[in-house]
Amino acid sequence: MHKMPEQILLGHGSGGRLSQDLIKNIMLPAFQNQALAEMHDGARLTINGTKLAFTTDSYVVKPRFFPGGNIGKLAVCGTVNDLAVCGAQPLYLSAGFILEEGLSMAEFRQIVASMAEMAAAAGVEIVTGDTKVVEKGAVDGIYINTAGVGAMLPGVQIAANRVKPGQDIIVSGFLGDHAIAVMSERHGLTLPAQIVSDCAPLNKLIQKLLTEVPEIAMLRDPTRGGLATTLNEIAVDAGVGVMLDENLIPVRPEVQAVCALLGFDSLYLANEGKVIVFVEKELSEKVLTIMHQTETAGAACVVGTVTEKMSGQVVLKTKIGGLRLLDMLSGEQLPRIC
Amino acid sequence: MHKMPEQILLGHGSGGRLSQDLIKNIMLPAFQNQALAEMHDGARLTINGTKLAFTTDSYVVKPRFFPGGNIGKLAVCGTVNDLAVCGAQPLYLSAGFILEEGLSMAEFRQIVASMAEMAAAAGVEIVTGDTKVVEKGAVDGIYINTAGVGAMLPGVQIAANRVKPGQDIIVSGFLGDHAIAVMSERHGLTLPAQIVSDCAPLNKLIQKLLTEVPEIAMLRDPTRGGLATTLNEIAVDAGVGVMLDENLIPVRPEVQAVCALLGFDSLYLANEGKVIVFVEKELSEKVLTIMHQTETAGAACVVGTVTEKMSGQVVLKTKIGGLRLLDMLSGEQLPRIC
Amino acid sequence: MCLAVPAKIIECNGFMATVDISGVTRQVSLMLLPEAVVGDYVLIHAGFAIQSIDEEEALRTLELFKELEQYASNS
Amino acid sequence: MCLAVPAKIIECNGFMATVDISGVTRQVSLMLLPEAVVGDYVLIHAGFAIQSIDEEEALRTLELFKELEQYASNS
Amino acid sequence: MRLTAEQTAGAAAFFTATITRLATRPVRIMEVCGSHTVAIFRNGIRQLLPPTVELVSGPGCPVCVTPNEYLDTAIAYSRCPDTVIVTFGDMLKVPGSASSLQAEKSRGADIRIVYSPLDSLTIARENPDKHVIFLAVGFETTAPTAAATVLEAKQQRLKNFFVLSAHKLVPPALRTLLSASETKVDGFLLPGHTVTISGFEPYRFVAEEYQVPAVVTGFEALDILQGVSLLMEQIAAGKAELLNQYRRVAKPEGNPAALRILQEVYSPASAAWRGFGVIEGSGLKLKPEYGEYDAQTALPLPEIVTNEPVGCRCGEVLRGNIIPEACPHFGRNCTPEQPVGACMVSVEGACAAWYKYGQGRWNYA
Amino acid sequence: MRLTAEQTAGAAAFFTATITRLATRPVRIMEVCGSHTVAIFRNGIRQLLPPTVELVSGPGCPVCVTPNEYLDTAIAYSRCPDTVIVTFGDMLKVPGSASSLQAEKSRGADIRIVYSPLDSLTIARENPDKHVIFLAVGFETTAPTAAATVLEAKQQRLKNFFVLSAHKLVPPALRTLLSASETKVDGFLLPGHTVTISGFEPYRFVAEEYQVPAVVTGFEALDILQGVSLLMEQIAAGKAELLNQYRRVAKPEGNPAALRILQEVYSPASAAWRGFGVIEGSGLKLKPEYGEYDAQTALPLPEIVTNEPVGCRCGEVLRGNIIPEACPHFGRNCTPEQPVGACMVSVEGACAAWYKYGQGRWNYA
Ligand code: SF4
Ligand code: SF4
Ligand SMILES: [Mg+2]
Ligand SMILES: [Mg+2]
Ligand SMILES: [Mg+2]
Ligand SMILES: [Mg+2]
Ligand SMILES: [Mg+2]
Ligand SMILES: [Mg+2]
Ligand SMILES: [Mg+2]
Ligand SMILES: [Mg+2]
Ligand SMILES: [Mg+2]
Ligand SMILES: [Mg+2]
Repeated sequence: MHKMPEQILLGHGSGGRLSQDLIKNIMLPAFQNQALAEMHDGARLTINGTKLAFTTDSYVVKPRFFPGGNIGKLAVCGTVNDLAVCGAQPLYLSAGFILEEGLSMAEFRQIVASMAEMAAAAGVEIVTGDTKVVEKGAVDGIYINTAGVGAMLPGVQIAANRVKPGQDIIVSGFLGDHAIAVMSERHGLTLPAQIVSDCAPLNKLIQKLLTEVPEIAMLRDPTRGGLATTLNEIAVDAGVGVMLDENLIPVRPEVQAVCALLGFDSLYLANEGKVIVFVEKELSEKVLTIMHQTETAGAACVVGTVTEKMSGQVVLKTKIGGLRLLDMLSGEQLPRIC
Repeated sequence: MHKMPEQILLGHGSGGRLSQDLIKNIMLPAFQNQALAEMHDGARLTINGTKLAFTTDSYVVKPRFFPGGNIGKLAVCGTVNDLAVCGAQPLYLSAGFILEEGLSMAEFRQIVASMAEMAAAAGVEIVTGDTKVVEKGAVDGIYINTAGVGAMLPGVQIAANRVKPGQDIIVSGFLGDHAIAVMSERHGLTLPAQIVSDCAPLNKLIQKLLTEVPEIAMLRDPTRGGLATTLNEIAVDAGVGVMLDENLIPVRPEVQAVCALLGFDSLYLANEGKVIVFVEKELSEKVLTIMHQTETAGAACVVGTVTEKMSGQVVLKTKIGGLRLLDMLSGEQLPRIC
Repeated sequence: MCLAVPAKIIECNGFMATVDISGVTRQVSLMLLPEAVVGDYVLIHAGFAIQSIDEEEALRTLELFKELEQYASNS
Repeated sequence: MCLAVPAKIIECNGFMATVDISGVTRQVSLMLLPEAVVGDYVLIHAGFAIQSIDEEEALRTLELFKELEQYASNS
Repeated sequence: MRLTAEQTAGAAAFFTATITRLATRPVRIMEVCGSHTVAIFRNGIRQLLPPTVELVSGPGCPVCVTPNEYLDTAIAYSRCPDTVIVTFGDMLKVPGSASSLQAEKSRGADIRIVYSPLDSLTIARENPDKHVIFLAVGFETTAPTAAATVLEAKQQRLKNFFVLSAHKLVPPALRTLLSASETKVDGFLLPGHTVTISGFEPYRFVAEEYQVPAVVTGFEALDILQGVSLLMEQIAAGKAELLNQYRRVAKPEGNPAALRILQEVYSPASAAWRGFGVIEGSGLKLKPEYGEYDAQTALPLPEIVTNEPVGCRCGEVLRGNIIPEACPHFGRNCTPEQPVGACMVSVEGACAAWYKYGQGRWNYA
Repeated sequence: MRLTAEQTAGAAAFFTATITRLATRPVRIMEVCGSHTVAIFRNGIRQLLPPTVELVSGPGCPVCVTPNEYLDTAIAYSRCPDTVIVTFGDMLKVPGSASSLQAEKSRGADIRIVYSPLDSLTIARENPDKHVIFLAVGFETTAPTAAATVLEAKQQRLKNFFVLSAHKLVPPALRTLLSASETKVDGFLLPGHTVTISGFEPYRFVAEEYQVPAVVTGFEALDILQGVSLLMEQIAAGKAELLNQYRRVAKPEGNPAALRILQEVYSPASAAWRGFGVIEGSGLKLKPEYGEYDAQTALPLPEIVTNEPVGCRCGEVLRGNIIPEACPHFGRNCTPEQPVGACMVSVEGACAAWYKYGQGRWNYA
């Protein structure tokens, strides 16, 4: 393992390799415990016989209002989804606000209203909270943390070690919409009205999937770091290889266009309303049928399979039939001209 | 109810009346649910028959290292204590970090180490986390959110409506040490070495109290807004009056000195390792005996009683025998010369 | 060494133009391609149109590639 | 209208002094009280020593108040 | 060496008994100083006095008597680019005509709160490219600290430090008060800390010219009770003298060194007081030799439009003519969270103290 | 109107078959351009080619060939007060002698990432009190955009916009490469986008003087396969011509308007290339008439100390003499997270592309 830098870099929050370094070199050794070491989207716990999932995320998105949502919507959906991909029914959320002195009250109300709306949509309650206000300049407008508690669905066992060669890998729809919706304005790009963040609660979809297809081996929401990073994590944790087919990966032409302009790779773009499902080949159709009946996963498709070879690695079969490694994200993606 | 300002003010995070306004005018109507409406230090929930407490707080303390602790120590103790005063045994914590690009890795390690140390001291596990890194200037160094889940102690019922006239009010030790330790340096004041933040996990003390004196009616940790604000909240929630005796309230002379210099009122200063207990007069001695056996509550004492009169208000009997209202904090306290 | 993408000019306004790239629009400068007009396909680099795209040639290349479908094997 | 607190000078350094207020120390300016010396009790306002405290008078007031303990009733 | 709880209670009981014994007819005693107002409330002194002894607040809260024009000017400076406003915490929340420093700060103005005016020099040194303007507000006690800071700035050759001065002198306001026909005050608790600087001389006219007893008083609960007691004794005896309860600190000659520095930097001027209008000789302006430190001389602003809050009765409150409760806004649309007038904002403001400590909101019966 | 998956696969299979058929002896083909390097890796083209066809990267990553001295200068500017550095994202992480722009930014330097040089003018207008310095790095394709930005700054009369120029021209580097005895290249994929500006003329010497076949090539996977195929055909036939695969964009005359603007603002100069040393006529410097926009003229810095990383073999990589894997640091103490040389940082750097896309780390067998 290479030596850690002496300062925190933006890349340490990118969800890619530097984030992993921070977790593996600092968090895990300090906090050592079984639940954390699993490094899932949330911790699975048992309290007095009741099986729970528990997760947290902080939301620092900029701009805080973007096509298709705002930071409040994101804060509820993100945590709901992390619980859902643990195999839990999300039930209760906490909300911790850090507000910058001078934030417009109207904006704050709007953000809170989005949170309430999404909580209702997801069927969860925001039951406890905290608000801190810091001096002008000590935070950029508003940051929100949500933590969530859910009840593990009975009979469900989402775990990396259940990922096995031969399984199909399904993504629930077009990739990169969220990242592009959030960043385009910053770079002077105007998206057509229909391209908006995919931010949405996935728990009802996932609960349906897990109820009807309890054999599902693994779920994950490809947020920061995108599909590529998420699959790399799973490949390592499961000790398997992943083979993706570029022709199958759903990316909208508009998203491709922004990537071409700024030199980004769509497979590393964050999603906020997508889920990746690992399931035995024979059950793929069943999963897809359920997904296609919903609005959020209408474009779901198989994008690849689990392999025995290339353990811990993700390989992409390209449009021209070539093969290449699809590595974890290293540092954030920056707009570039070469 | 007066009209809300159009912008977020520092006072909205002070824990005083503006904080209450924000909760009552924005949060409660938006998120409406029973657990939140109780406005306790945490939500009490039942999942599949298991009774839980769930709470969150964000920590934005500045400076992040202060005599007696740092932001990481605070982030663990604060949430542990909020669970404990709900009548729960704290079990699991989440940790959400928002880091400023450029934060020293050594500092971050030290903060994480303090969190681990306090978690061990409190007997809780930090089981899930999240790290975001924002651009230089978008946050002031490091902010931490912790959320916590605990198991309700059986047979315990901490609730404002159990506060009754005639009960004693006990505080577990000297007030204001934390606030003074944190702010003194900012104003060029040097404290003697023994004056440090009281930041400490109280869950073991509280569990002992609740086990041995399950009749305890109410607990609360007087953090932001201090003793005065906390008692006002309880007086309103319980529909009782509170009568305090200034001669009984334990405040160190050094803390009084800083208050005199800067024009602060020690009864509004934040504490991070103190608990307020409401208990029938006959049981006060028992509570105090347990407290005096511990290090964190060696200076515990009765400071007042619950009254039937002056419902919703807190009255202070002064050293010269006068009486005056002890109101909620309105806005933050600022150093003043008059 | 120079990322550049094809785009269609959908509006001109002096030396600035709005271009469309698969539905995404952006303002670009025409300073380096002053003769470009609405409807032209141009190559965009660093916020400038740097060359016009010859549609006929583009089509010719595409047609050539298409004809090669017959060579597709299950590689 | 002018918060001021008594303090004891524990160190002088030109026009600056370190004062002690119940164990808390701070740097204050002696510009307004140049004749003050270590050991003096002084009144502090806005970072300046603004007056020396007459210890004898202070004691006299205290003694007077003490004598009145007999009037304490359970008010 | 402090008093025990019993000793304190004993002394308080003694003074209260004395006052009650002497309160044979209704008297109005004005505590001139805002710190006295707060100390009276914080110690619950009103509850201990007989109903015939009325304590009324006077013009001794520097924040309260500072008119909107000053605040509007400070706000206008805070909106200038590359400008740092340095202030005591007291001024932050006070409303001007249309804004407050707090609101400007929340919109991004660089406003820093300090404990000492000397801290502004540190800020000026650390921000050589910015104009650093210290809001110099306060009475005799505070004005010398600002004057000393100007001298120190000169010594350090700072070119980016300025003072926006609204310092005021208490005695001219007392004279204005005493010469007004509606004023009814039977005795004054004089502000111990201004006297600490000025000495007794400027206050003698109260007793000698207007025949109203006056006691220079300290700020502990017992000091105040003793001060009131000394006033009651004079009133009962039909005397009008200037007495000193605060002997340990207040000296007849005041602080000559401080007065010298004050006179080096400032000269007397007429000044506008909220509730009083312009009072001649009641203000302090920087002498021409120090004009380069005078924000209004060195950094002239375009004229500002200023107006006083509608319906606010701060003026009458400050003159001791009404109690805060008599203002129709009090506790209704005027609260510390949403103040109408300055008196509801300043910690030492009479309206704020009445509200905070429950007067008119609370009755312990 | 795009190709279907089958059409794409068919065309790829056709070109691959052609290349394989013609690959009767080992050949080395240099893709001059970093965008080609990345496209080759991203499309997995190496896996499709027969082992006898070796693709080597050339000096066509502007970030990689920019020597440390330039970065150290940019870093020195970023440390000046009231200075904003404006850069493409490409430059941010590149290590200089002792720091990087990213590290400076994390310590508080004001460094902004833009997509277009024109964005620096907006920043300059919005920050009139600051020096706004654009890091002008790039080849023929990019240099005219910087030149146009300087003209626009002049038009807007901006006095606080500056350019730190390290623009370079590709053909002189190719000439240096071709004249070196150790260079072994059987054909060149020429950079389609520089040719788009410069036209063919500057590249003719490759085929005509040095008798090495060259194909101006586009950046889609099929463009590249066709380009390689066109080279293989020439090599098999013993020909050395300059061909154009990228007809839809690359025109013999280039872009005359862009060249005019380039020549208005810049004149040719010698320039230092990482791995090549100083190459005469390979750089562009602002003409004296535009000296006021030249950071180094208008804002002179004290001399800086600069040194190249020890043990890094970027130079040899950039000259196509070694593959990244041959560097002992590759993948060991040189990774994208902890790069030793620029070639591991730039997205288009050969070492970065090899590493990211698994070459030498991964074997699909
Ligand atoms: S209560 Fe408010 S409006 Fe009335 S006098 Fe006081 S400050 Fe003015
Ligand atoms: S692997 Fe690293 S050290 Fe080696 S040549 Fe490439 S950049 Fe330089
Ligand atoms: Mg999470
Ligand atoms: Mg998440
Ligand atoms: Mg809280
Ligand atoms: Mg900000
Ligand atoms: Mg997730
Ligand atoms: Mg809490
Ligand atoms: Mg708390
Ligand atoms: Mg997370
Ligand atoms: Mg900061
Ligand atoms: Mg609490």
